[in-house]
Amino acid sequence: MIPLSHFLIVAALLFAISIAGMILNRKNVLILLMCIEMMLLAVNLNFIAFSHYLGDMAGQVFVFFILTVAAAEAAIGLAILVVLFRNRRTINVEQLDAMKG
Amino acid sequence: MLGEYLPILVFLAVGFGLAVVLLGLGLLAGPRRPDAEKDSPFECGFPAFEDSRIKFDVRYYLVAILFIIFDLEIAFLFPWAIVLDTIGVFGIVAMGIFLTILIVGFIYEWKKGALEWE
Amino acid sequence: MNIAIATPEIFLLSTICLILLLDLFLREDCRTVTYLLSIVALLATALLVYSTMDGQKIVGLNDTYVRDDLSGILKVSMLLLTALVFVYARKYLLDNKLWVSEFFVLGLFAVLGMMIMASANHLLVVYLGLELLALSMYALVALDRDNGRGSEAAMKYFVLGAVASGLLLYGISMLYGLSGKLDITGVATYVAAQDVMANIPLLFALVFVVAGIAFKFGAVPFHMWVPDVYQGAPTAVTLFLGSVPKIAALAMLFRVLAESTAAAQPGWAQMLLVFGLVSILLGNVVAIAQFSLKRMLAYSTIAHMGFILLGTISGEQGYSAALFYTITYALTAAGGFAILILLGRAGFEAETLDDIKGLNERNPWYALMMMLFLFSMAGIPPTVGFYAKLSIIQAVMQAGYLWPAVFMVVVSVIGAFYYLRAIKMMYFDKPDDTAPITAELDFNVLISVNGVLMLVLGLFPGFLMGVCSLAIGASL
Amino acid sequence: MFDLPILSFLIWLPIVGGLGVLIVGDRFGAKQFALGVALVTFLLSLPLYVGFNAADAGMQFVEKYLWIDTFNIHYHLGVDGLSMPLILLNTFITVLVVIAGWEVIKYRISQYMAAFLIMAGIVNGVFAALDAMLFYILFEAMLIPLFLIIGIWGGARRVYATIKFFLYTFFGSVFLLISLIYLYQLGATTEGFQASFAIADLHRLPIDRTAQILIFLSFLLAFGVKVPMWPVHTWLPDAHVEAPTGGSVILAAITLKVGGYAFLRFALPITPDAAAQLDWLVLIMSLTAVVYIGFVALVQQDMKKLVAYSSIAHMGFVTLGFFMVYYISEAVQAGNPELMLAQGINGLMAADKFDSVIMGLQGAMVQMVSHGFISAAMFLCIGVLYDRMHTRDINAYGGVANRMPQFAALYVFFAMANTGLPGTSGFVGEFMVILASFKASPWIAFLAATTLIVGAAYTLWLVKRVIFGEIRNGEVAELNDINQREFVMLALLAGAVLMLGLWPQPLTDVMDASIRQLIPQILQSKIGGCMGMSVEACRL
Amino acid sequence: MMEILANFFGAFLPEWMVTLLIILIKVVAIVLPLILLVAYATYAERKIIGFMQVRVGPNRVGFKGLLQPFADMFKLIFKEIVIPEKSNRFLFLIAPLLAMGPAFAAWAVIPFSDGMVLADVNAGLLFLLALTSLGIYGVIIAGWASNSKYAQLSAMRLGAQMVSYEIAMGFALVGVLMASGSLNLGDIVRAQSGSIFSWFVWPLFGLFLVYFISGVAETNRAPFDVAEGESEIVAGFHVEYSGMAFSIFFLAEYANMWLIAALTSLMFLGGWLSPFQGLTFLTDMPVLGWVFGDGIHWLLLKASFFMLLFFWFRATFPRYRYDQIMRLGWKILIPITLVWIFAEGLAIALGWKPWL
Repeated sequence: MIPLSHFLIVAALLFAISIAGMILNRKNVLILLMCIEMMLLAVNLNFIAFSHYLGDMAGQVFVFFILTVAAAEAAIGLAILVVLFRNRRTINVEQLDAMKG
Repeated sequence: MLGEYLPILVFLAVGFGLAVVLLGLGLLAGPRRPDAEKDSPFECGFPAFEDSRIKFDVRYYLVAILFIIFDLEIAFLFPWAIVLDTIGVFGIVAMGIFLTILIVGFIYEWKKGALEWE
Repeated sequence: MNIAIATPEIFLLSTICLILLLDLFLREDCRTVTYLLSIVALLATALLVYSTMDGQKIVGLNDTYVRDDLSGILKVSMLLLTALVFVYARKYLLDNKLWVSEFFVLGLFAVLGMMIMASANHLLVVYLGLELLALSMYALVALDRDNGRGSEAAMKYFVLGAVASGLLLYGISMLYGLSGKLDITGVATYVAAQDVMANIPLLFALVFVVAGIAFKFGAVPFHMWVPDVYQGAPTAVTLFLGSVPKIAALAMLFRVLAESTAAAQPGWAQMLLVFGLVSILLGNVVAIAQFSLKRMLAYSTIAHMGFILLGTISGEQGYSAALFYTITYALTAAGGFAILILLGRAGFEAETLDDIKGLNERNPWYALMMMLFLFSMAGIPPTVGFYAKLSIIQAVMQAGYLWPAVFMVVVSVIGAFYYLRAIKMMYFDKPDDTAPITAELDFNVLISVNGVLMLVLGLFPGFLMGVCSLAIGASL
Repeated sequence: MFDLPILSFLIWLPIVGGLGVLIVGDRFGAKQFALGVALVTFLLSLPLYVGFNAADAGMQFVEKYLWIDTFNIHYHLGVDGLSMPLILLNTFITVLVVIAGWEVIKYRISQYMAAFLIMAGIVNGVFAALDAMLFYILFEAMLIPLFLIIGIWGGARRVYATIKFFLYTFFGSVFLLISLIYLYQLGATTEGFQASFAIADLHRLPIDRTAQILIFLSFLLAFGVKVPMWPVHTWLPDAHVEAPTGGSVILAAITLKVGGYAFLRFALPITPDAAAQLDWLVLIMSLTAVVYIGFVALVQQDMKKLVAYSSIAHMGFVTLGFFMVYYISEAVQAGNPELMLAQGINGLMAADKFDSVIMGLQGAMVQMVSHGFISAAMFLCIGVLYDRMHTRDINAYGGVANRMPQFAALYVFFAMANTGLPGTSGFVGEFMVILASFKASPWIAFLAATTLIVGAAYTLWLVKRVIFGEIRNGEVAELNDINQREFVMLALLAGAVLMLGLWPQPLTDVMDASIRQLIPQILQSKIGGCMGMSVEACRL
Repeated sequence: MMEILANFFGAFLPEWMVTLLIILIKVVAIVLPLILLVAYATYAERKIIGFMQVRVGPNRVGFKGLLQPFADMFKLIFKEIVIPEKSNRFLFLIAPLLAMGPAFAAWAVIPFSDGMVLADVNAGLLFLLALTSLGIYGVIIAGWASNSKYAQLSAMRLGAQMVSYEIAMGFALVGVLMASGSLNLGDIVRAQSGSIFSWFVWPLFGLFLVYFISGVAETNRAPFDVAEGESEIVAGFHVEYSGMAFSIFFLAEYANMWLIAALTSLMFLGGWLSPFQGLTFLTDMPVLGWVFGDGIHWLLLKASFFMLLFFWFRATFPRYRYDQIMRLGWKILIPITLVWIFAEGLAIALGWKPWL
């Protein structure tokens, strides 16, 4: 049996990697979207691990909802990305600087 | 429990392995005589004008977005369909409401022309 | 089950679906029907909510949903404010060729999400309401598809908003792992039994939850999205974004922090204290350097959110002060952005400070209203903003934070400067653009009511304050 | 008479009238309407004096309703001998201000009139408020009309001036707010008290020394800016110079008085021990204002600036008079330690030198009223000149008397009053304060008295350069004498100055009881033992 | 038989290796026939279409051309695999693997007869859904890595087409699940036992049609083969592939066809169940009873029927335009499935289950 802490560490690592990815990535917005997905998956892993070790289904139900919301979020994110690209001809993170002050 | 999935893993490995073997066979057995014409991308006789990583129609994105949404609805329907016997009429009505909302969205995108291709 | 406690939400959802479908089969020039129906839907829902406010706290839907006076007052104010926003937005939408049903439908969905947050008794429900709100808002910000800045703002809002919900979720998952519960009562029971400051995992979870909430509030250091989104979004959307969701953010804070981790108050209050103070400072100071009116109001929002956060760390009285502050601020912000809408025309969006120059010459009444809004934001009596600040500061001092209170008032003097500068431009400068400003009757009536409310609520704040403290007392 | 809520009328009539003027707009006789409102308000304020019971030291014409019950804030109005004269002053000056703007203001007349009327209502409220929060709200609300008055109808650098003015006063007042909230909390936690903003409650509230000092400093900041005291006075010359005539008049005659009045209502009775301990600080500030600012006035080229600095110097007398009280009582106490120990505050009040304490306070009060008239008159006079010449530069004038004899006469009269010529109201107040300060220390009296000389110097020099001498240039040669409107306006003020100077009795009488009642409040220590004196004195 | 093998190997190998070995043997037992089936499907296709077009078809290699598939294979093995210059080498080579791996691995959960299944997992259908979705990656990556406009256009088209029809397919599956109440393919088949009238094809006829049509579209077969429309985009996403790399895509396509055919049989036509089930006078016959009774041959027969349909379509239908394909998927198939699911839910709510 794999101990709970291993799951938690993996999840925490995934979470940290996704945050780091977001901060370090200066090139492509798509990578940001992927990082977001990864972040949610890290959370899902947490939930599932807890749910399993607590013997409580609620956590897994939560995961189901997170997945759905993540999909909706991805849909909207992609839509915004398309609109953005149409207007700006770029999805380079560094070039998204029309607004300053 | 996970033991039942071992054959699947093996099968996956075999499937990929078979492909690798075939590909390797082809690479080994086939000749290698590259030349510039052969290695250039397929075009209609002219050299390519521009990079082939072209921008494609936004509709493909639209399809992708719609797919994500609908596929997840299906993901909800699967477990529901299996336990239909135990959740009874309440479950059926609840899913009916869920699907109704989905259909409202479906009608919306239909009328908005999201499903039109040209 | 007791589905009845969610009647207003169910009603609203059905109406939204109907409106969405109806609009599809309407001719282009009948969009007004959609608009009117949306407003009717909001008002009817508000009436429904109001009619069910009876001072009781009823939990239902398998303990995931709660109906109490707090949720009632939150919902009524959200609904009414949204109706107000819709009326204000009309001119802008017509002028800018954005007169589409999506604005109303997405707005209504956002309100639905906010209502769900206000009534949530389960962390999953909080999350779902939050996402319904957030997803609608992302789309709204990108509503003007041909506007590069709008889509850029939407992208930023989206990415940072998603990160915020990620943080919140991570915190929630830790809370779940610790307590084994997801319903707010269950979590509260668990937390109450802990020695909070010694329970490192719990504090760890709280850090994430607090960060997520601060993100949604737009408090420093999670404020980066606020100015860009305010500036980039179409003004009608900024109007919505800048007013109503603040109430929802507060609702979330009430449900997630104040209710479920009430016993851990010392744990999160420290964080919110710092966030709040820094927000007030940064918001007010940076706002001075802004040339864009929208950006200026964005930074001012950050400062106001700081006040609200400080209210929420100060016990029960602080909660009611924060509630009062939020509602009145939302009202004020709605009015302020409405004036901004008024200044725009077809093809021209009023945005910089220069655009409000000489407003008094162009239309003294609107100038007077705007002045009331700005004074209210600055917290100058006898406008209602003063009482909002007063009650927050009073609560903060009562909770023993004397020096933070002193800090708050001193920084708000700095804040007064940029509000004054805007007033100065309205009253003392010559207009660059002398075209007269006009609006439809409904707009005029509402903006006048809105402005006069600043004064009326300022002169008689007792009623609303009383309602707030009653609701908090009965519910939290 | 007593049944009518006169104070409420005095507050709300001008405000509603002002809004009415706004609605009437520029076309339909906004001026006449505004004058009507101002006159009615003034007439309504007369019953305050007539019906005032001078023997009663308590609050009269009281109105009290619960307003915001969450914070136990009341709509609580009332006047005593300290505030009643100031309300009269305000209603009177408002009439003059409306008249002063009659022909001069051609731009947005209705808004101008409305701003002044609303201002008048708010100021009446400030003087009548008996609830600290009500006071604070109105105190802050005063800023709004004044901000607009200076900003819209002001001079070239009006924006700078008005924002400076606003931020200075706002900055000061937020500390007042914090202090009030602190006191409110304190009331909630002190036994025998409740959380309340009622000024009477705050007077009785026991406060420990540290808190008192902090609160006193915040009061000092808030009211000191308003008065204004050196060194936070710099907004005043700017504001005066840029303000329209009416704005200057209101600023000098009314709003400065709010600061002085607030010292008596708040700072001294609420934090007597801190006031006693820090009296040296205020005395230094006041004397600096009196002496140093007087010299600053001497070098001004701008008439308005000159008068503005002279206002600061004169207001220095007011604060000097207030805080002299502590200095004197220390001196008195040092003279009769046994009596003090035996009879406490009553012993102090029975001491023979104690009259000078009352005299100091009364002098300061009289000085406030008198300065209200005189500064108003001075600014109106400058306004009269400015309307004709459109410059305030002293060098541009000269020989005005030749062309404007009536005006010159009045101007010289007011200038004399400003220097404190006996027979004018200016003399009474200053003389009483100087007299009182003799009891404390001859040095203070000496320094205070220099103002008579310096004041005379700058005022007379001003008069000499502007009114007398050769006609310098063609513009002066074409001046017309004051018209009927201006004459009425100035004559009314001249009458008031003269009357107060020759017969101050009616004023001092109404104040007397209130001041006598105030003295124990500001001298009785709140932390036990000592009475209204510094720690050192207490050890005797 | 497996026990014998297990005992034999158990004598000199550790236990986990025995398990693995047995699984391997089973896998090979599935894969080898599958490859044969695929090979002969190509042959059959050419023969059948030839027949329909009144031609002979392959007839030179071996008896009536029966060895033609092997000839083709050897030829392809010795052809050069051209790797275009600007392509992404790694992705270019990995794409065929991604296409073929899932197409074969999916067979792990297919029950050939009662109990005759490699992995009898509960979530079999989910697994299948996942693997068929994976196939898209092969296509998209191939198109992208080739660095050719035609390939990329084709890959985009095919990707969009596949995901579109996957939705209809998924909804159709939901209908099956509602009727069967299980994700296990064996259970789904068993739920159809009784008689030929217990097969799901009758109550779920609409879903059956939708499923099979979607299947045809998923496998990119005529008339939905716009991805390789010669007149527009030459040969589709694998235009740059040659030799063995190309033939792997080819193999994957035919393996997928067999898979769809088998799945349609399993889910709607009772899989290995005999159509004569319940007719005891037939199934109880001594030798013919075996033929008339349930067994793998029925599954093979049913699947072959669907393979025939695949070929038949190719021979008879003109190719759809791309917009027509998308319209069919989104505007016809999906609404049909939705209505069907609603009707089915209503029927269940009313307690009326015609398939029982």
